[in-house]
Amino acid sequence: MAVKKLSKEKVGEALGELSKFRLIAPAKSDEVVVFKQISDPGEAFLDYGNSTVPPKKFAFPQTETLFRFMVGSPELKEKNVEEEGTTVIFGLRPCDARAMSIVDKLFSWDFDDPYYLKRRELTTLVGMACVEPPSVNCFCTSLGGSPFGTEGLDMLLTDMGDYYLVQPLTDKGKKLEETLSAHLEDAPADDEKKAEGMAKESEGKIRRSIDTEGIPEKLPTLWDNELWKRVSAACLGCGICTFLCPTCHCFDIQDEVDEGGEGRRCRMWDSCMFEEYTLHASGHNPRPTRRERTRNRINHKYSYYPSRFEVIACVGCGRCINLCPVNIDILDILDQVVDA
Amino acid sequence: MKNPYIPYEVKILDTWYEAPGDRCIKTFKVTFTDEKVWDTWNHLPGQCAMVGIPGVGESMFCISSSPTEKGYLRFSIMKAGKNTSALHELEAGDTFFVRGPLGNNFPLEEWKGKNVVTIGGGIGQAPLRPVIQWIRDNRADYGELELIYGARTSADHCFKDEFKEIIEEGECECHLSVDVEEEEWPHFVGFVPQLLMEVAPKPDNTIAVTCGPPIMIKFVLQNLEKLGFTPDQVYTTLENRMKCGIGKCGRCNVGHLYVCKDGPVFSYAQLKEIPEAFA
Amino acid sequence: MVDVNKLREKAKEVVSRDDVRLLIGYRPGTYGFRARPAFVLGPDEVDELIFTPACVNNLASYITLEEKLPVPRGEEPDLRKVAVMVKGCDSRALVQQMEEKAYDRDRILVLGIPCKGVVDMAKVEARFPNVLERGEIALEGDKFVLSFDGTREEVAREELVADKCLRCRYPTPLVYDELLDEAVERFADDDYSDVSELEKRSAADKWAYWEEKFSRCIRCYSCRNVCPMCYCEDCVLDRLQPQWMRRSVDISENTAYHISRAYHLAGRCIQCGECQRVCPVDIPLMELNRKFYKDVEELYDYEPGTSVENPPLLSTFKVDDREDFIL
Amino acid sequence: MAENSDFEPNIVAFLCNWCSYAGADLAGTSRIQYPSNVRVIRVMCSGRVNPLFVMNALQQGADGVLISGCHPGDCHYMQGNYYARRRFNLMRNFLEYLGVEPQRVRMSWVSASEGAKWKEVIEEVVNGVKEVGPMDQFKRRQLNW
Repeated sequence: MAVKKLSKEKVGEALGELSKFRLIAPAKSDEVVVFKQISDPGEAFLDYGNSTVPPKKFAFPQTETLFRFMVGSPELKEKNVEEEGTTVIFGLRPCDARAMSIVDKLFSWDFDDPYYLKRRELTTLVGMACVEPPSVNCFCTSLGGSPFGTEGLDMLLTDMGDYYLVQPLTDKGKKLEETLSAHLEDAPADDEKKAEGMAKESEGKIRRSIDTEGIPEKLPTLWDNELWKRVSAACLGCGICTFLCPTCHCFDIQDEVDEGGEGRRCRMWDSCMFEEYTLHASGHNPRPTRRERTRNRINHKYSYYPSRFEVIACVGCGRCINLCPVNIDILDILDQVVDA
Repeated sequence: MKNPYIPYEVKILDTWYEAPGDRCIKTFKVTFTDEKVWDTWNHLPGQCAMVGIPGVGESMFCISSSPTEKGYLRFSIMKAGKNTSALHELEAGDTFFVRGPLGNNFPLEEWKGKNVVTIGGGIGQAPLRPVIQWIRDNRADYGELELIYGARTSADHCFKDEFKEIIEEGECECHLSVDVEEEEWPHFVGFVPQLLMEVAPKPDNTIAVTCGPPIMIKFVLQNLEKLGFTPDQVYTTLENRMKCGIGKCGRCNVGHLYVCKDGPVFSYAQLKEIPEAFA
Repeated sequence: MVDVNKLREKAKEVVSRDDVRLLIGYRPGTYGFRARPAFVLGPDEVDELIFTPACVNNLASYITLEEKLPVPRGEEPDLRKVAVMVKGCDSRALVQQMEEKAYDRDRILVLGIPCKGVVDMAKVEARFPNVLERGEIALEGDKFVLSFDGTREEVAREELVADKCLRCRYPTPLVYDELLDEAVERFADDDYSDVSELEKRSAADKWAYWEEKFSRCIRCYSCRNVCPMCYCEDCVLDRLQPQWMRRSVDISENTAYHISRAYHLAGRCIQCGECQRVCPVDIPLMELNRKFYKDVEELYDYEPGTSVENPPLLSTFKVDDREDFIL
Repeated sequence: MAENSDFEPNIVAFLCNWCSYAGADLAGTSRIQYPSNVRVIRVMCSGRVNPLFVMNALQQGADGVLISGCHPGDCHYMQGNYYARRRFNLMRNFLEYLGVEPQRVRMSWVSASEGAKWKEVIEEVVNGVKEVGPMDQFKRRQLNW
């Protein structure tokens, strides 16, 4: 079967076709690019760098009900994720898709997380290759990713100018290609080759890097190193680096009860940079300062996670560097780890 | 597979206070409202459960009864925060919710034929109680059992009646202490690590299990080393703030280990490698 | 512009003093035009200190941010001064903190930097994207001069300057032990035109405007944490008993959060603009703070962070305060 | 917002113990009829009313909020109502700035002897809220899930 293309003129039609599913695409809220559910294809904004908030929230929502209850009643009504229906996340970046495949390991480790896994099963990821690295702080190539990376994706689109090259990568992707078949045309024969060349070129444009070799083993040996005090001194303890990280997956569980006793137990993103994150009811806090919290963040990503799941929990999207209010730079920290 | 976030309802059969004060300790003896849950419920000494009330929250507690005690579970809970305060309001006949069993257990199979000494402080006796009970109920499988336990005052001692019973029956050595001198106290006065040195259990073919406040554990571990215990002969349990209890939510880690999933039971040999374990 | 050599010399002198524990200043960032806070503990560390229009952070926040850990038995608490570099706007945070008796004046040593405006880093990065190697920004006359990758660009000041600087009433610090440069005369004023314009809209319009903004909020609390005036040890947002603010993120809770945050700054916000600068989803938080700022000035003739002697606005009253709105 | 004649608003009123609560009580014992849309929460002083209370009431389904205290100079605690006045004025302006109609958040002075004034105040508040309709800006909405 010939490789297909989606002409830019037909993107609207194609998105219209896909809106029979829960369709998630990048869109603008004022000047901020966010992934959101769209009903009108015109809302989609595909000519973007990367979104501020990663699309992980459509697999792992910032706030999610686990079950509902009436206070005092023994009956617990479990959330049925199936009701959310088939979801297509359209136009996400390869790093964010790869991040989901990394987080999958955690949610399917030992205990299966039924909410996350069901949602992932129902979701098809349509990636948009980075013809240009979206940010000066991209470093995906250092972590095994690529601007044209396919890990975690079901389909990859590549911007070829007037049209997108459409490459299905999995069964889900092939199914989606069939769904879209009326809007696709045959792509020029040498396009796949051309795309490979573009990938190389884009990789060459990635300017930041870190050699991760040996870091997971080295980090635990630097436990009491004075570098942690130094790199965390400016930290404000906010949640930017973790909430905007596509691989950060920590959550809190809280109960919320409304007037009349109707309540829900829900989970919401939590951040290891918050003071209350590890605070015991006794008042004791095993990570009392920003030093311990920063150390834990780096260790979790670059040492604990790989020691359990054989992959570093960072995809090099650069969000934490771009958006840190005080320019705490994970690559700067890792450089210091390497030098220590 | 069952959704691991959905708890079971339990009914309180009986409840009583172990220790008084602002941070009083209350024991709950409960059974599942749905008797059928017992068919699938298997826990071992050392394992934990998330205990809570929908609308208030959940927190992790060790199951302080041994599986050899049939027909009920026990939890001994100190009043500290929002959830524990709400639990303390409950009386016999009331219900709450339990999710588990979670975490690992004391390797009691491996300990067969060995002597066991437990060293507890305050509410730290709660995870040791199922170990003691298990050994008492499988007496022939184990060697000597020796108990060391202390709390601030005699009123703060948990499981007073059971200690009394053990002492009266004389089935094992039992050493008690209080931190400060009080009238008519027949036992040791001083901190648990001191009592441990006083008792000086022999390390040969012996497992030491300790649980209590972090500062006590720290000195107990040092003293056990002085007594000649090797790190793999010493076990303890850790605790941390937990939310999911199944190794997802991320907060309870000490180093690369999740207390909720890889713990709460750790050998000192494991923990020695992890500086965060005693933070 | 502050002479960097003079700044480093002064810093060296300050951190060498026996009664100074730490100096908080600025150093070059890790990429592009960024600058970042520097924490200088000894005289050998002063050589990286800078001050340029890229030094946007309000360092006053760090005085109250540092965790107070229990002092180990047998040790004395370290009561030495913290030295801090402040621009005009930042200095008002110090004034307001001291007005609220957050700490005593002798706990800090203030190095004042008269300032003619800092850049809005977002504008700089939009104009010169993809600058990775360290670039420099200087203000020369009414132009910012940007040098990077061997090139030199001049841009009119208005194009890159932070919005707050265009309304700056206090370019020279209001509190200092030493001024590192000559005082700068007031060059701008605030007419609150942005606030007035929004005030004029209909209720439905206003809500539509804010709903869009608040619905983006991810509640990372960076606006709270960066704020020099948000230094409560126990924040109402983190409390569980009673839990005024739910952790779940939806339009209702987000609005409640933003009302609380802004209201807690009523009569306290000193217009440093840090909250809006750090917001990753570009919520115009200053438009909220400035509404209070404007009202406070108009109704109570009070300007936060201008005099240590003033009692905090909401802990005082006048018998003849306005009450035409009361039934 | 369309005027809705069937709309019966929920008003939460925070009344100070010493004046307004007694005033409302007097209205009752004097058999003065006033709209039954008000749910009263007694506080010791209008100065006790944290702006969070107002916000929380609006979140939990109140269509309007009234804070009522002693007349200036009559505060049982000497100054509580003066502080409340400042706080409330800023709160009210701010909510209006966000798009919450000013009719929804009101403040009044009602003394222990002003049963008749209490009725007037309530009528004014209820009519004001009726004019602007149900509060739907940031009321907690239970999402489907």
